Amino acid sequence: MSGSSLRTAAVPRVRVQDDPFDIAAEMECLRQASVLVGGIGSFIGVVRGGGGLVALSLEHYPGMCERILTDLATEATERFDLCGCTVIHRVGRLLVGEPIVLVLAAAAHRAAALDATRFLIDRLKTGAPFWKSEEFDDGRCHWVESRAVDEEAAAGW
Amino acid sequence: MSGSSLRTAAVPRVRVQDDPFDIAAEMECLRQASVLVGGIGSFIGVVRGGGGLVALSLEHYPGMCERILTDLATEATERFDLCGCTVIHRVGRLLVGEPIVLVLAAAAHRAAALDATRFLIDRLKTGAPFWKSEEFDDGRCHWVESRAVDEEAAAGW
Amino acid sequence: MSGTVTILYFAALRERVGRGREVVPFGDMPTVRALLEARRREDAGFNDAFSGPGQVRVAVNKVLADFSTPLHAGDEVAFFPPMTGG
Amino acid sequence: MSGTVTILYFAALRERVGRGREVVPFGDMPTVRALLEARRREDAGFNDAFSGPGQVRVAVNKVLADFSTPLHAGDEVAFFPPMTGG
Repeated sequence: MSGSSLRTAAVPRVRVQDDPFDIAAEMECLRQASVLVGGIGSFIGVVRGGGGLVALSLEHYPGMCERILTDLATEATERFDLCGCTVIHRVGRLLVGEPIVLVLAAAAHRAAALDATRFLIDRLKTGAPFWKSEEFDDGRCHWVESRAVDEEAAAGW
Repeated sequence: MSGSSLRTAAVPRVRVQDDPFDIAAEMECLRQASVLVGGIGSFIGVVRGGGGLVALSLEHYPGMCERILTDLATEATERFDLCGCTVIHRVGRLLVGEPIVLVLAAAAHRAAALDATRFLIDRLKTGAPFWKSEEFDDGRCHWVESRAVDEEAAAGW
Repeated sequence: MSGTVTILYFAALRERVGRGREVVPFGDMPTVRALLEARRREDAGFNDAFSGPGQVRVAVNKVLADFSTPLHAGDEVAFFPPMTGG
Repeated sequence: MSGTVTILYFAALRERVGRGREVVPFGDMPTVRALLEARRREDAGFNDAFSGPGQVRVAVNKVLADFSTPLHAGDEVAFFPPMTGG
Protein backbone atom coordinates (compact mmCIF):
# COMPACT_ATOMS: atom_id res chain seq x y z
CA MET A 1 0.00 0.00 0.00
CA SER A 2 1.82 3.09 -1.19
CA GLY A 3 0.88 6.67 -0.37
CA SER A 4 0.90 7.80 -3.95
CA SER A 5 -1.48 5.11 -5.16
CA LEU A 6 -4.00 6.09 -2.50
CA ARG A 7 -3.60 9.74 -3.31
CA THR A 8 -4.38 9.65 -7.00
CA ALA A 9 -7.86 11.00 -6.25
CA ALA A 10 -6.48 14.00 -4.31
CA VAL A 11 -8.12 16.64 -6.49
CA PRO A 12 -8.22 19.94 -4.59
CA ARG A 13 -11.63 21.35 -3.72
CA VAL A 14 -11.79 25.04 -4.62
CA ARG A 15 -14.80 27.34 -4.41
CA VAL A 16 -15.58 31.08 -4.52
CA GLN A 17 -19.03 31.81 -3.10
CA ASP A 18 -21.26 34.34 -1.35
CA ASP A 19 -22.61 31.86 1.18
CA PRO A 20 -20.99 30.81 4.45
CA PHE A 21 -19.05 27.54 4.42
CA ASP A 22 -19.61 24.45 6.55
CA ILE A 23 -16.28 23.90 8.29
CA ALA A 24 -17.21 20.56 9.85
CA ALA A 25 -18.46 19.11 6.56
CA GLU A 26 -15.33 20.24 4.70
CA MET A 27 -13.07 18.84 7.42
CA GLU A 28 -15.01 15.56 7.38
CA CYS A 29 -14.63 15.30 3.63
CA LEU A 30 -10.84 15.63 3.89
CA ARG A 31 -10.60 13.29 6.87
CA GLN A 32 -12.18 10.56 4.76
CA ALA A 33 -10.03 11.27 1.71
CA SER A 34 -7.58 8.48 2.57
CA VAL A 35 -6.77 6.11 5.45
CA LEU A 36 -3.30 7.65 5.32
CA VAL A 37 -4.48 11.03 6.66
CA GLY A 38 -2.70 11.61 9.97
CA GLY A 39 -3.32 15.31 10.37
CA ILE A 40 -5.39 18.17 8.99
CA GLY A 41 -4.24 21.77 9.26
CA SER A 42 -6.63 24.63 8.76
CA PHE A 43 -6.90 28.38 8.72
CA ILE A 44 -10.01 30.52 8.80
CA GLY A 45 -9.81 34.25 8.09
CA VAL A 46 -12.43 36.35 9.88
CA VAL A 47 -13.52 39.99 9.39
CA ARG A 48 -11.62 41.67 12.25
CA GLY A 49 -13.43 44.54 13.98
CA GLY A 50 -12.01 47.61 15.64
CA GLY A 51 -11.61 51.25 14.56
CA GLY A 52 -15.29 51.51 13.68
CA LEU A 53 -15.21 48.85 10.97
CA VAL A 54 -18.68 47.51 10.14
CA ALA A 55 -18.10 45.24 7.15
CA LEU A 56 -15.80 44.24 4.33
CA SER A 57 -16.92 43.96 0.74
CA LEU A 58 -15.00 41.45 -1.32
CA GLU A 59 -14.77 41.71 -5.09
CA HIS A 60 -13.14 39.08 -7.29
CA TYR A 61 -12.31 38.36 -10.93
CA PRO A 62 -14.57 35.41 -11.78
CA GLY A 63 -12.84 32.66 -13.67
CA MET A 64 -9.31 33.89 -13.08
CA CYS A 65 -9.84 33.60 -9.35
CA GLU A 66 -10.93 29.96 -9.43
CA ARG A 67 -8.12 29.11 -11.84
CA ILE A 68 -5.44 30.69 -9.62
CA LEU A 69 -6.81 29.02 -6.49
CA THR A 70 -6.88 25.65 -8.26
CA ASP A 71 -3.29 26.09 -9.44
CA LEU A 72 -2.24 27.07 -5.92
CA ALA A 73 -3.99 24.08 -4.35
CA THR A 74 -2.49 21.74 -6.95
CA GLU A 75 0.98 23.16 -6.25
CA ALA A 76 0.45 22.66 -2.50
CA THR A 77 -0.75 19.08 -3.03
CA GLU A 78 2.40 18.17 -4.96
CA ARG A 79 4.86 20.16 -2.90
CA PHE A 80 3.65 18.95 0.51
CA ASP A 81 2.52 15.48 -0.59
CA LEU A 82 -1.03 16.13 0.58
CA CYS A 83 -3.84 13.58 0.78
CA GLY A 84 -6.19 16.45 -0.04
CA CYS A 85 -6.76 20.17 0.34
CA THR A 86 -9.65 22.63 0.24
CA VAL A 87 -9.80 26.37 -0.39
CA ILE A 88 -13.09 28.25 -0.07
CA HIS A 89 -13.20 32.05 -0.35
CA ARG A 90 -16.29 34.17 0.16
CA VAL A 91 -17.13 37.32 -1.76
CA GLY A 92 -19.74 40.05 -1.26
CA ARG A 93 -20.44 42.03 1.91
CA LEU A 94 -19.29 40.34 5.13
CA LEU A 95 -19.92 41.74 8.62
CA VAL A 96 -17.38 41.90 11.45
CA GLY A 97 -16.88 38.39 12.86
CA GLU A 98 -17.92 36.59 9.67
CA PRO A 99 -15.56 34.01 8.16
CA ILE A 100 -13.96 35.09 4.87
CA VAL A 101 -11.74 32.23 3.82
CA LEU A 102 -11.18 28.57 4.72
CA VAL A 103 -7.99 26.67 3.93
CA LEU A 104 -7.62 22.97 4.81
CA ALA A 105 -4.69 20.63 4.15
CA ALA A 106 -4.63 16.91 5.00
CA ALA A 107 -1.38 14.94 5.06
CA ALA A 108 0.14 11.84 6.59
CA HIS A 109 2.11 13.95 9.08
CA ARG A 110 1.47 17.21 10.88
CA ALA A 111 4.47 19.17 9.59
CA ALA A 112 3.30 18.83 5.96
CA ALA A 113 -0.32 19.64 6.86
CA LEU A 114 0.66 22.78 8.77
CA ASP A 115 3.25 23.92 6.21
CA ALA A 116 0.72 23.52 3.40
CA THR A 117 -1.94 25.45 5.31
CA ARG A 118 0.43 28.36 5.74
CA PHE A 119 1.65 28.18 2.14
CA LEU A 120 -1.92 28.31 0.85
CA ILE A 121 -3.06 31.30 2.90
CA ASP A 122 0.21 33.22 2.42
CA ARG A 123 0.14 32.81 -1.35
CA LEU A 124 -3.61 33.36 -1.66
CA LYS A 125 -3.44 36.76 0.10
CA THR A 126 -1.49 38.51 -2.64
CA GLY A 127 -1.74 36.04 -5.53
CA ALA A 128 -5.46 35.52 -6.10
CA PRO A 129 -7.58 38.31 -7.65
CA PHE A 130 -9.66 39.40 -4.65
CA TRP A 131 -9.99 42.98 -3.45
CA LYS A 132 -11.36 44.19 -0.12
CA SER A 133 -13.20 47.40 0.60
CA GLU A 134 -13.68 48.49 4.24
CA GLU A 135 -16.94 50.07 5.41
CA PHE A 136 -16.95 52.13 8.64
CA ASP A 137 -19.70 53.19 11.04
CA ASP A 138 -19.29 56.86 10.00
CA GLY A 139 -20.10 55.97 6.39
CA ARG A 140 -16.52 56.03 5.10
CA CYS A 141 -15.52 53.29 2.64
CA HIS A 142 -12.09 52.62 1.29
CA TRP A 143 -10.16 49.99 -0.57
CA VAL A 144 -7.67 48.00 1.48
CA GLU A 145 -4.13 48.43 0.18
CA SER A 146 -1.78 45.51 -0.14
CA ARG A 147 0.69 45.22 2.71
CA ALA A 148 4.42 44.74 2.28
CA VAL A 149 4.37 42.11 5.04
CA ASP A 150 1.90 40.03 3.00
CA GLU A 151 3.98 40.37 -0.18
CA GLU A 152 7.01 39.19 1.77
CA ALA A 153 5.16 36.23 3.30
CA ALA A 154 4.06 35.10 -0.16
CA ALA A 155 7.54 35.56 -1.62
CA GLY A 156 9.04 33.52 1.23
CA TRP A 157 7.66 30.26 -0.19
CA MET B 1 -10.34 49.92 22.26
CA SER B 2 -7.16 48.04 23.14
CA GLY B 3 -6.46 44.43 22.33
CA SER B 4 -5.43 43.51 25.84
CA SER B 5 -8.58 44.87 27.49
CA LEU B 6 -10.72 42.75 25.18
CA ARG B 7 -8.60 39.72 25.77
CA THR B 8 -8.82 39.55 29.56
CA ALA B 9 -11.40 36.78 29.23
CA ALA B 10 -9.12 34.66 27.02
CA VAL B 11 -9.05 31.63 29.33
CA PRO B 12 -7.90 28.58 27.35
CA ARG B 13 -10.40 25.75 26.91
CA VAL B 14 -8.74 22.42 27.70
CA ARG B 15 -10.40 19.01 27.83
CA VAL B 16 -9.39 15.34 27.92
CA GLN B 17 -12.29 13.09 27.00
CA ASP B 18 -13.38 9.75 25.50
CA ASP B 19 -16.04 11.27 23.28
CA PRO B 20 -15.54 12.82 19.83
CA PHE B 21 -15.29 16.60 19.72
CA ASP B 22 -17.48 19.04 17.79
CA ILE B 23 -15.03 20.97 15.61
CA ALA B 24 -17.57 23.49 14.30
CA ALA B 25 -18.87 24.32 17.78
CA GLU B 26 -15.34 24.79 19.13
CA MET B 27 -14.36 26.96 16.18
CA GLU B 28 -17.55 29.01 16.60
CA CYS B 29 -16.80 29.55 20.27
CA LEU B 30 -13.35 30.95 19.47
CA ARG B 31 -14.60 33.05 16.58
CA GLN B 32 -16.92 34.84 18.96
CA ALA B 33 -14.26 35.27 21.66
CA SER B 34 -13.50 38.85 20.57
CA VAL B 35 -14.26 41.22 17.68
CA LEU B 36 -10.48 41.42 17.27
CA VAL B 37 -10.20 37.84 15.99
CA GLY B 38 -8.83 38.01 12.44
CA GLY B 39 -7.76 34.41 12.01
CA ILE B 40 -8.11 30.97 13.56
CA GLY B 41 -5.51 28.27 13.01
CA SER B 42 -6.26 24.66 13.77
CA PHE B 43 -4.80 21.20 13.72
CA ILE B 44 -6.59 17.87 13.99
CA GLY B 45 -4.64 14.67 14.55
CA VAL B 46 -6.25 11.56 13.07
CA VAL B 47 -5.50 7.83 13.58
CA ARG B 48 -3.49 7.09 10.44
CA GLY B 49 -4.03 3.66 8.91
CA GLY B 50 -1.63 1.48 6.93
CA GLY B 51 0.52 -1.54 7.83
CA GLY B 52 -2.48 -3.40 9.22
CA LEU B 53 -3.23 -0.89 11.97
CA VAL B 54 -6.77 -1.23 13.32
CA ALA B 55 -6.87 1.15 16.27
CA LEU B 56 -4.89 3.19 18.77
CA SER B 57 -5.51 3.04 22.51
CA LEU B 58 -4.64 6.22 24.34
CA GLU B 59 -3.79 6.23 28.03
CA HIS B 60 -3.24 9.40 30.07
CA TYR B 61 -2.31 10.54 33.57
CA PRO B 62 -5.51 12.17 34.83
CA GLY B 63 -4.97 15.48 36.55
CA MET B 64 -1.38 15.94 35.43
CA CYS B 65 -2.50 15.83 31.82
CA GLU B 66 -5.11 18.58 32.18
CA ARG B 67 -2.67 20.71 34.19
CA ILE B 68 0.09 20.43 31.58
CA LEU B 69 -2.31 21.18 28.71
CA THR B 70 -3.64 24.23 30.59
CA ASP B 71 -0.10 25.49 31.24
CA LEU B 72 0.77 24.97 27.58
CA ALA B 73 -2.34 26.80 26.37
CA THR B 74 -1.69 29.66 28.80
CA GLU B 75 1.89 29.93 27.58
CA ALA B 76 0.68 30.00 23.96
CA THR B 77 -1.92 32.68 24.77
CA GLU B 78 0.72 34.98 26.27
CA ARG B 79 3.50 34.23 23.82
CA PHE B 80 1.40 34.64 20.65
CA ASP B 81 -1.01 37.27 22.03
CA LEU B 82 -4.01 35.05 21.33
CA CYS B 83 -7.66 36.05 21.62
CA GLY B 84 -8.32 32.45 22.68
CA CYS B 85 -7.21 28.87 22.25
CA THR B 86 -8.63 25.38 22.67
CA VAL B 87 -6.98 22.00 23.20
CA ILE B 88 -9.09 18.82 23.27
CA HIS B 89 -7.43 15.39 23.45
CA ARG B 90 -9.28 12.10 23.29
CA VAL B 91 -8.33 8.95 25.22
CA GLY B 92 -9.46 5.34 25.02
CA ARG B 93 -9.65 3.15 21.90
CA LEU B 94 -9.83 5.04 18.60
CA LEU B 95 -10.27 3.41 15.19
CA VAL B 96 -8.35 4.31 12.02
CA GLY B 97 -9.68 7.62 10.69
CA GLU B 98 -10.97 8.86 14.05
CA PRO B 99 -9.83 12.28 15.29
CA ILE B 100 -7.46 12.15 18.29
CA VAL B 101 -6.66 15.75 19.11
CA LEU B 102 -7.94 19.24 18.26
CA VAL B 103 -5.86 22.39 18.66
CA LEU B 104 -7.32 25.82 17.85
CA ALA B 105 -5.71 29.24 18.18
CA ALA B 106 -7.45 32.57 17.46
CA ALA B 107 -5.48 35.79 17.00
CA ALA B 108 -5.75 39.20 15.38
CA HIS B 109 -3.41 38.12 12.56
CA ARG B 110 -2.78 34.86 10.76
CA ALA B 111 0.93 34.50 11.55
CA ALA B 112 0.26 34.41 15.31
CA ALA B 113 -2.68 32.02 14.92
CA LEU B 114 -0.67 29.59 12.77
CA ASP B 115 2.49 29.84 14.91
CA ALA B 116 0.47 29.16 18.07
CA THR B 117 -1.28 26.16 16.47
CA ARG B 118 2.06 24.62 15.63
CA PHE B 119 3.57 25.46 19.01
CA LEU B 120 0.65 23.77 20.80
CA ILE B 121 0.71 20.53 18.82
CA ASP B 122 4.52 20.29 18.77
CA ARG B 123 4.82 20.76 22.53
CA LEU B 124 1.80 18.58 23.34
CA LYS B 125 3.23 15.57 21.47
CA THR B 126 6.13 14.99 23.84
CA GLY B 127 5.21 17.18 26.82
CA ALA B 128 1.76 15.99 27.93
CA PRO B 129 1.36 12.60 29.67
CA PHE B 130 -0.39 10.58 26.95
CA TRP B 131 0.77 7.19 25.69
CA LYS B 132 -0.38 5.39 22.55
CA SER B 133 -0.66 1.66 21.99
CA GLU B 134 -1.10 0.35 18.44
CA GLU B 135 -3.42 -2.57 17.67
CA PHE B 136 -2.95 -4.52 14.42
CA ASP B 137 -5.23 -6.80 12.41
CA ASP B 138 -3.06 -9.85 13.25
CA GLY B 139 -3.67 -9.28 16.96
CA ARG B 140 -0.30 -7.67 17.73
CA CYS B 141 -0.32 -4.70 20.12
CA HIS B 142 2.59 -2.51 20.98
CA TRP B 143 3.36 0.77 22.64
CA VAL B 144 4.37 3.59 20.32
CA GLU B 145 7.87 4.84 21.09
CA SER B 146 8.68 8.51 21.16
CA ARG B 147 10.31 9.80 18.00
CA ALA B 148 13.45 11.92 17.91
CA VAL B 149 11.82 14.15 15.28
CA ASP B 150 9.00 14.96 17.73
CA GLU B 151 11.42 15.70 20.57
CA GLU B 152 13.31 18.05 18.25
CA ALA B 153 10.13 19.81 17.10
CA ALA B 154 9.13 20.45 20.71
CA ALA B 155 12.62 21.64 21.65
CA GLY B 156 12.62 24.06 18.69
CA TRP B 157 10.13 26.38 20.40
CA MET C 1 -6.07 43.72 -37.95
CA SER C 2 -9.75 43.37 -37.02
CA GLY C 3 -11.92 42.24 -34.15
CA THR C 4 -12.15 43.58 -30.61
CA VAL C 5 -10.47 43.42 -27.20
CA THR C 6 -12.50 43.23 -24.00
CA ILE C 7 -11.14 45.33 -21.14
CA LEU C 8 -12.11 44.66 -17.51
CA TYR C 9 -11.42 46.91 -14.51
CA PHE C 10 -11.60 45.81 -10.87
CA ALA C 11 -11.82 47.39 -7.42
CA ALA C 12 -10.39 50.94 -7.00
CA LEU C 13 -9.45 51.03 -10.67
CA ARG C 14 -13.01 50.16 -11.72
CA GLU C 15 -14.29 53.03 -9.59
CA ARG C 16 -11.73 55.49 -10.99
CA VAL C 17 -12.38 54.48 -14.61
CA GLY C 18 -16.12 54.60 -13.93
CA ARG C 19 -16.93 51.26 -15.56
CA GLY C 20 -16.15 47.60 -15.11
CA ARG C 21 -16.04 46.45 -18.70
CA GLU C 22 -15.70 47.82 -22.20
CA VAL C 23 -15.12 46.39 -25.64
CA VAL C 24 -12.79 48.30 -27.94
CA PRO C 25 -11.70 47.69 -31.53
CA PHE C 26 -8.47 45.72 -31.59
CA GLY C 27 -6.81 48.20 -33.98
CA ASP C 28 -3.05 48.65 -33.86
CA MET C 29 -2.35 47.54 -30.30
CA PRO C 30 0.29 44.78 -30.37
CA THR C 31 0.88 44.89 -26.59
CA VAL C 32 -0.85 45.80 -23.33
CA ARG C 33 1.25 48.98 -23.28
CA ALA C 34 0.00 49.98 -26.76
CA LEU C 35 -3.61 49.36 -25.68
CA LEU C 36 -3.13 51.54 -22.59
CA GLU C 37 -1.57 54.35 -24.62
CA ALA C 38 -4.38 54.25 -27.16
CA ARG C 39 -7.02 54.41 -24.40
CA ARG C 40 -5.22 57.31 -22.74
CA ARG C 41 -5.17 59.33 -25.94
CA GLU C 42 -8.90 58.75 -26.46
CA ASP C 43 -10.13 59.32 -22.91
CA ALA C 44 -8.75 61.87 -20.43
CA GLY C 45 -10.68 60.27 -17.56
CA PHE C 46 -8.99 57.00 -18.30
CA ASN C 47 -5.61 58.67 -18.10
CA ASP C 48 -6.42 60.14 -14.66
CA ALA C 49 -7.60 56.75 -13.42
CA PHE C 50 -4.31 55.13 -14.31
CA SER C 51 -2.36 58.00 -12.76
CA GLY C 52 -4.07 57.45 -9.40
CA PRO C 53 -2.35 56.09 -6.29
CA GLY C 54 -1.01 52.56 -6.20
CA GLN C 55 0.28 50.14 -8.75
CA VAL C 56 -1.71 48.72 -11.65
CA ARG C 57 -1.56 44.97 -12.35
CA VAL C 58 -2.68 43.38 -15.60
CA ALA C 59 -3.97 39.97 -16.71
CA VAL C 60 -4.46 38.78 -20.29
CA ASN C 61 -7.05 36.04 -20.76
CA LYS C 62 -7.13 35.53 -16.97
CA VAL C 63 -3.37 34.95 -16.67
CA LEU C 64 -1.13 37.50 -14.92
CA ALA C 65 0.76 39.46 -17.55
CA ASP C 66 2.77 42.64 -17.87
CA PHE C 67 2.70 45.72 -20.05
CA SER C 68 4.87 44.08 -22.72
CA THR C 69 2.57 41.06 -23.13
CA PRO C 70 1.41 40.72 -26.78
CA LEU C 71 -2.30 41.11 -27.56
CA HIS C 72 -4.49 39.43 -30.15
CA ALA C 73 -8.03 40.09 -31.38
CA GLY C 74 -10.53 38.54 -28.98
CA ASP C 75 -8.29 38.83 -25.93
CA GLU C 76 -9.64 39.76 -22.50
CA VAL C 77 -7.40 42.29 -20.75
CA ALA C 78 -7.99 43.07 -17.06
CA PHE C 79 -6.51 45.94 -15.05
CA PHE C 80 -6.60 45.97 -11.24
CA PRO C 81 -4.76 47.10 -8.09
CA PRO C 82 -2.54 44.71 -6.11
CA MET C 83 -4.67 41.83 -4.79
CA THR C 84 -5.84 41.77 -1.17
CA GLY C 85 -7.56 38.44 -0.57
CA GLY C 86 -7.73 36.22 2.50
CA MET D 1 9.48 9.41 59.30
CA SER D 2 5.92 8.07 58.91
CA GLY D 3 3.10 8.06 56.35
CA THR D 4 3.02 6.62 52.86
CA VAL D 5 3.93 7.40 49.25
CA THR D 6 1.60 6.55 46.37
CA ILE D 7 3.33 5.20 43.28
CA LEU D 8 1.66 5.22 39.85
CA TYR D 9 2.85 3.43 36.71
CA PHE D 10 1.67 4.19 33.17
CA ALA D 11 1.69 2.56 29.73
CA ALA D 12 4.49 0.04 29.00
CA LEU D 13 5.89 0.51 32.50
CA ARG D 14 2.50 -0.27 34.06
CA GLU D 15 2.37 -3.48 32.05
CA ARG D 16 5.93 -4.49 32.99
CA VAL D 17 5.44 -3.75 36.70
CA GLY D 18 2.09 -5.57 36.55
CA ARG D 19 0.10 -2.92 38.38
CA GLY D 20 -0.93 0.71 37.93
CA ARG D 21 -0.83 1.89 41.54
CA GLU D 22 0.60 0.96 44.91
CA VAL D 23 0.96 2.62 48.27
CA VAL D 24 4.22 2.03 50.15
CA PRO D 25 5.41 3.19 53.57
CA PHE D 26 7.37 6.43 53.25
CA GLY D 27 10.30 5.06 55.30
CA ASP D 28 13.80 6.35 54.62
CA MET D 29 13.40 7.54 51.02
CA PRO D 30 14.48 11.18 50.79
CA THR D 31 14.51 11.21 46.96
CA VAL D 32 12.92 9.51 43.96
CA ARG D 33 16.20 7.61 43.51
CA ALA D 34 16.06 6.28 47.09
CA LEU D 35 12.44 5.18 46.54
CA LEU D 36 13.40 3.33 43.37
CA GLU D 37 16.34 1.61 45.03
CA ALA D 38 14.19 0.51 47.98
CA ARG D 39 11.55 -0.90 45.62
CA ARG D 40 14.19 -2.75 43.63
CA ARG D 41 15.61 -4.41 46.74
CA GLU D 42 12.14 -5.55 47.79
CA ASP D 43 10.80 -6.75 44.44
CA ALA D 44 12.81 -8.50 41.71
CA GLY D 45 9.96 -8.05 39.18
CA PHE D 46 10.07 -4.33 39.77
CA ASN D 47 13.79 -4.33 39.04
CA ASP D 48 13.23 -6.13 35.72
CA ALA D 49 10.49 -3.66 34.76
CA PHE D 50 12.79 -0.71 35.22
CA SER D 51 15.57 -2.43 33.32
CA GLY D 52 13.34 -2.85 30.25
CA PRO D 53 13.80 -0.96 26.98
CA GLY D 54 13.38 2.79 26.81
CA GLN D 55 13.79 5.62 29.23
CA VAL D 56 11.81 6.10 32.44
CA ARG D 57 10.34 9.53 33.23
CA VAL D 58 9.11 10.57 36.65
CA ALA D 59 6.60 13.07 38.03
CA VAL D 60 6.14 14.02 41.69
CA ASN D 61 2.69 15.33 42.62
CA LYS D 62 1.83 15.59 38.90
CA VAL D 63 4.84 17.79 38.09
CA LEU D 64 7.72 16.48 35.94
CA ALA D 65 10.65 15.68 38.23
CA ASP D 66 13.92 13.76 38.14
CA PHE D 67 15.55 11.07 40.20
CA SER D 68 17.11 13.59 42.59
CA THR D 69 13.76 15.27 43.41
CA PRO D 70 13.12 15.16 47.21
CA LEU D 71 10.13 13.16 48.50
CA HIS D 72 7.82 13.76 51.43
CA ALA D 73 5.19 11.63 53.15
CA GLY D 74 1.93 11.80 51.20
CA ASP D 75 3.61 12.44 47.83
CA GLU D 76 2.33 10.88 44.60
CA VAL D 77 5.20 9.59 42.46
CA ALA D 78 4.50 8.49 38.88
CA PHE D 79 6.82 6.53 36.58
CA PHE D 80 6.21 6.33 32.84
CA PRO D 81 7.88 6.04 29.41
CA PRO D 82 8.47 9.10 27.20
CA MET D 83 5.13 10.66 26.30
CA THR D 84 3.54 10.07 22.88
CA GLY D 85 0.45 12.26 22.66
CA GLY D 86 -1.13 14.03 19.70
